[in-house]
Amino acid sequence: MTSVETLLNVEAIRQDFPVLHQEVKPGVPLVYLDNAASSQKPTQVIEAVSEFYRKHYANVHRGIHKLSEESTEAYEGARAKTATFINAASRREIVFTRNATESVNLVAQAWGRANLMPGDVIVLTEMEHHANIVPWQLIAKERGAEVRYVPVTDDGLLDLSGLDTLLSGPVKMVAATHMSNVLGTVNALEGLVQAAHDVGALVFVDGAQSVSHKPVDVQALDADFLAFSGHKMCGPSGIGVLYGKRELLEAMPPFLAGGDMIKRVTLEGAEWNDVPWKFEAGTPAIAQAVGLGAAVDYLTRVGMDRIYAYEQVLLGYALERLEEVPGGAGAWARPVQEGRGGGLHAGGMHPHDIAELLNDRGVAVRAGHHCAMPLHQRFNLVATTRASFYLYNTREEVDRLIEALYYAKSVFAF
Amino acid sequence: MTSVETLLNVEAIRQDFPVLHQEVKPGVPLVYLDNAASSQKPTQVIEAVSEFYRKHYANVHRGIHKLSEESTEAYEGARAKTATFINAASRREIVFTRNATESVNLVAQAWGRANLMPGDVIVLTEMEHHANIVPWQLIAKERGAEVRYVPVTDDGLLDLSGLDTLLSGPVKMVAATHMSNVLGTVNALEGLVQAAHDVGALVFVDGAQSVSHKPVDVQALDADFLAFSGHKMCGPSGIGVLYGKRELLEAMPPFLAGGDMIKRVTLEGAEWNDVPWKFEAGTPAIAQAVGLGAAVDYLTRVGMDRIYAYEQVLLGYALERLEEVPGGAGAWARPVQEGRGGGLHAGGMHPHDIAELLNDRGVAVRAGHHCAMPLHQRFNLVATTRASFYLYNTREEVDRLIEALYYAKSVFAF
Amino acid sequence: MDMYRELILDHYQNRRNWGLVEDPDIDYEEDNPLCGDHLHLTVRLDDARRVVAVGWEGEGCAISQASASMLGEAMVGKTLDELKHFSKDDILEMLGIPISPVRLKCALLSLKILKAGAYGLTGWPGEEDE
Amino acid sequence: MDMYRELILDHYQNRRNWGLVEDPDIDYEEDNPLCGDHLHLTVRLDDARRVVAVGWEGEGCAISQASASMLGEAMVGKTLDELKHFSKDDILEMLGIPISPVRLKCALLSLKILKAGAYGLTGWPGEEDE
Ligand SMILES: Cc1ncc(COP(=O)(O)O)c(C=O)c1O
Ligand SMILES: Cc1ncc(COP(=O)(O)O)c(C=O)c1O
Repeated sequence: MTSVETLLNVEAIRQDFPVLHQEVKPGVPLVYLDNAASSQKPTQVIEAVSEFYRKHYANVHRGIHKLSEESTEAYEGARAKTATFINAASRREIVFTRNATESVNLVAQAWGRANLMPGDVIVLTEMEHHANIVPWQLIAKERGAEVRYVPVTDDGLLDLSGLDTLLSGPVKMVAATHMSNVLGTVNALEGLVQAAHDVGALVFVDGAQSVSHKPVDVQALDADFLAFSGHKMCGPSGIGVLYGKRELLEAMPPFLAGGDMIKRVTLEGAEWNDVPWKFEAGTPAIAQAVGLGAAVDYLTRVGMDRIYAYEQVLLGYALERLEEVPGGAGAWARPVQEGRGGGLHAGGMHPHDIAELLNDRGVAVRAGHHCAMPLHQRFNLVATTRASFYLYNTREEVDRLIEALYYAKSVFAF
Repeated sequence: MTSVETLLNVEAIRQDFPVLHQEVKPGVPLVYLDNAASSQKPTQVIEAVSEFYRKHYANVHRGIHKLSEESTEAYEGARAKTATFINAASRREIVFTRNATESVNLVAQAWGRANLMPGDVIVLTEMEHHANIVPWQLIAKERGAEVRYVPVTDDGLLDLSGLDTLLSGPVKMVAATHMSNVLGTVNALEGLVQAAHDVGALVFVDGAQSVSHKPVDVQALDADFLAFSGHKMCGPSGIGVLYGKRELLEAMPPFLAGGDMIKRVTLEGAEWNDVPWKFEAGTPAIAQAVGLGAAVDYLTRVGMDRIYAYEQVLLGYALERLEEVPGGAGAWARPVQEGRGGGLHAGGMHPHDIAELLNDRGVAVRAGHHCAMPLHQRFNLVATTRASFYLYNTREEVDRLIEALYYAKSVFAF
Repeated sequence: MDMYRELILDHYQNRRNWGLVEDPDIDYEEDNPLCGDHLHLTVRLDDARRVVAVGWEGEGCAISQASASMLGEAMVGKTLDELKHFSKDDILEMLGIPISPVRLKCALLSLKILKAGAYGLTGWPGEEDE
Repeated sequence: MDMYRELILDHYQNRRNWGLVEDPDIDYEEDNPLCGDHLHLTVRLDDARRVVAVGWEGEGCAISQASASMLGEAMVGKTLDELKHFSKDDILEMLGIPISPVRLKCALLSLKILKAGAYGLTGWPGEEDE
């Protein structure tokens, strides 16, 4: 096994994250393994936001005074950093939203209302997060379109064997996750993107998990849209991103209306601003964009390729150790064979009880359906317990997880 | 004139706002008079957000571990504080959005799509911000409804003389601002609310300016909906509020879809969560809600009634001093006769030039149409220069504004 | 271990009144989709509208199952009117451990089903503070 | 005062080439709704496609008006092809003061109108960095 320490200086990284250094109760230090739900924030990000409020804050755009100019520069600078981070062709292709969820809704509604006709088809996958299902279901219902799902294999991979059938007929949009927040599966989307484009469909990629864990290049991927959230990638809550190819964004009608997204308003109607501002109505999440820019700087400095490699090693170690723990009513882990990402699951006892007992030992995991009910139904489960890792987690923390699982088993050993 | 110092301890308040203590260039201290665009943040708010990230942050709801429980408590606690601040009957009537603009869009779209029929009428006023115009224009167009406008008098007040005619026919919604961001007019909306309710219309109040400057009681006002933004009331950017009467929110279909706003999702469809969560799709602006809670605490401690009284005195002083300044091509100020709020305007030279020259002297004001083009058209103006005050501004700063205006006049004195 | 004191584990392991009663006067089932908890409650009353038999089946976490088991025991012998007065606090007292807001829904599912089944009441008991 | 050096104020006060030319070869007007700036530019060319007369009218802030006045002066005697090569940097150099991003639109309005009128080009010159 690779020495993980050569990949990342995790001890130094941990020093950047104040929240990690606490005890959940006296003598029981925190082990934070709920990263797929949201990541923690380094001091560099927390301070970037505070400093911005302490020195430069004002409303952006149009303001002819020092603070407003500084704020505008910081806000638009964060847009440029974000564009570079995912290798967008231009910063004009980056729309700031609240979260990945809003990014999906923006496209589903603005693009969908203008483009979907009765009988048209939207193709999703069975492993999507609700954020990449429900907005499409709603617009499909409104427009009389049909929703189809790429099935998931028993191994937790996309089953592309029936792709020809799925893509037959008037398919207009294929929306798929880049990395499952439940299985950890990383979907190599290139084939799907090509097939979708071949039949004239657009491709919407849910990058909420992938962008935080691995290098993502939208141009190489040839995604038409990509959605992700700042809070899962060391950034503040309250900021998300929609990447869209410029000509597609330009052709779309606006989503929310109000100040800053217009060129002109009369009592009769309005003219829209250029992209991306056309999609940013009202005062945006200014300080949060600045914080996201700081998160992008942070992750870039560490290196996304190193983060991904490190997490793979850590995950390998966790899966290995989990095999030691005798299963309860099921296996502790559902390892995914290929392209696995940063999560794992424990079966057996009720996930709520496992999570509660792990918390008793300081280990923070998530129990539930992880906003992926259809995927759980696919595996005949209602809930799972998920431990998910990030750049600041260590092998010692994996050991703490394993110990805590033994403890949980002992409590329920009747 | 009342001694303003007895109303507020402004020097102490100023110490809470780090951004104010800076020079825009050597020897030229900042005078921040762009408060109607966005307010500055006290250390109490900046630190509440940072502390939250440093000690308690995790994703909210459903998490069975210490941090998630603490975050949920903080997030839902901020909702309760916000409810108390505007005297809502229940915290379930508070929906967190990004900003006031999103709050308007939420109701225009979710309520509008479900309730507006061709021929129905929406009544707005000529003094609305674009945020309270364009969303209604769009939904009116989509649903075939008609938009009417309450005119504005030469004095900058709502002209309610033709109200009977305006409210005749199938009027379903009356949307009006509580305080104009251009004129400073405070609209005593009670009569309009009563008249609207009498004809069976709902009332949407734009509180983006009023909630930050004066005590607002939604139950006394009997508003059906009220929108406002955290960033204008000492809170973080990226958080806004929609207040709605509970039965109205419950009857409305959802707006954005995704995680957290559902009870159940299958491949075929979804069931919605209870209000207000039904309207909060995806990971919310957690830390920003916590920051808004801290802002509410801050403003409550100072006292909204005192803030309003103080600003009235300050504005009176400013208007008095402005009369001294010989007008350029017009008057420096357009004082509003009654119920005036916190803004004033300078005419004469081009507003951009005024703003630039004032900035040269450290004075930050805003020049432009302030997202209220129809109102400017009403007065045959394209742009105005706006100085707007908040609890931390002083008489000395008014003096600095006046000096800077004399300086601007001198530059253009040909 | 303090989260799961003996009594709860005992009720979870040996659920009292397990299995549905025949000819029930109250028969109601519901689930909490968020957790996947499911509960089916049946109650038979005598002529004085007093509970003579409680039977239930369900699945879910230790908290939801133990609370159903404890509530079922407590119901026997009570009048319909007395049933109405079972409160959130009664359940929390029976469980005897601190319940976090997230798990309140687990703890109160049985009470919710009792109220809905017996009185057609909807909404979570104590939902305002959930 | 550094923001408005003598030259800009001079051009603002005495706009060169004010008034439209007759029988123009280029005739284009546009406004910037955000600022309310408005500009109408007319140009007459000789047989060699060289500018013999420039005339313009407009309203707006000192920056937009001075830049139009300066650009107008600079256009006279240039060939159509040379006009095409006027750049954002040329304008900024003529103005000779630092222009903040917000006011770039004011400074470049005249150039935008020249490009749109002469070549049908749209979009702001240098809009990527606005
Ligand atoms: C009266 C009024 N309404 C609405 C808004 C929109 O607020 P926001 O940009 O925060 O959505 C503003 C602020 O510019 C305002 O002044
Ligand atoms: C795969 C995936 N998609 C979408 C989302 C939604 O992200 P957010 O809640 O930040 O909008 C998540 C996060 O929960 C996710 O894991």
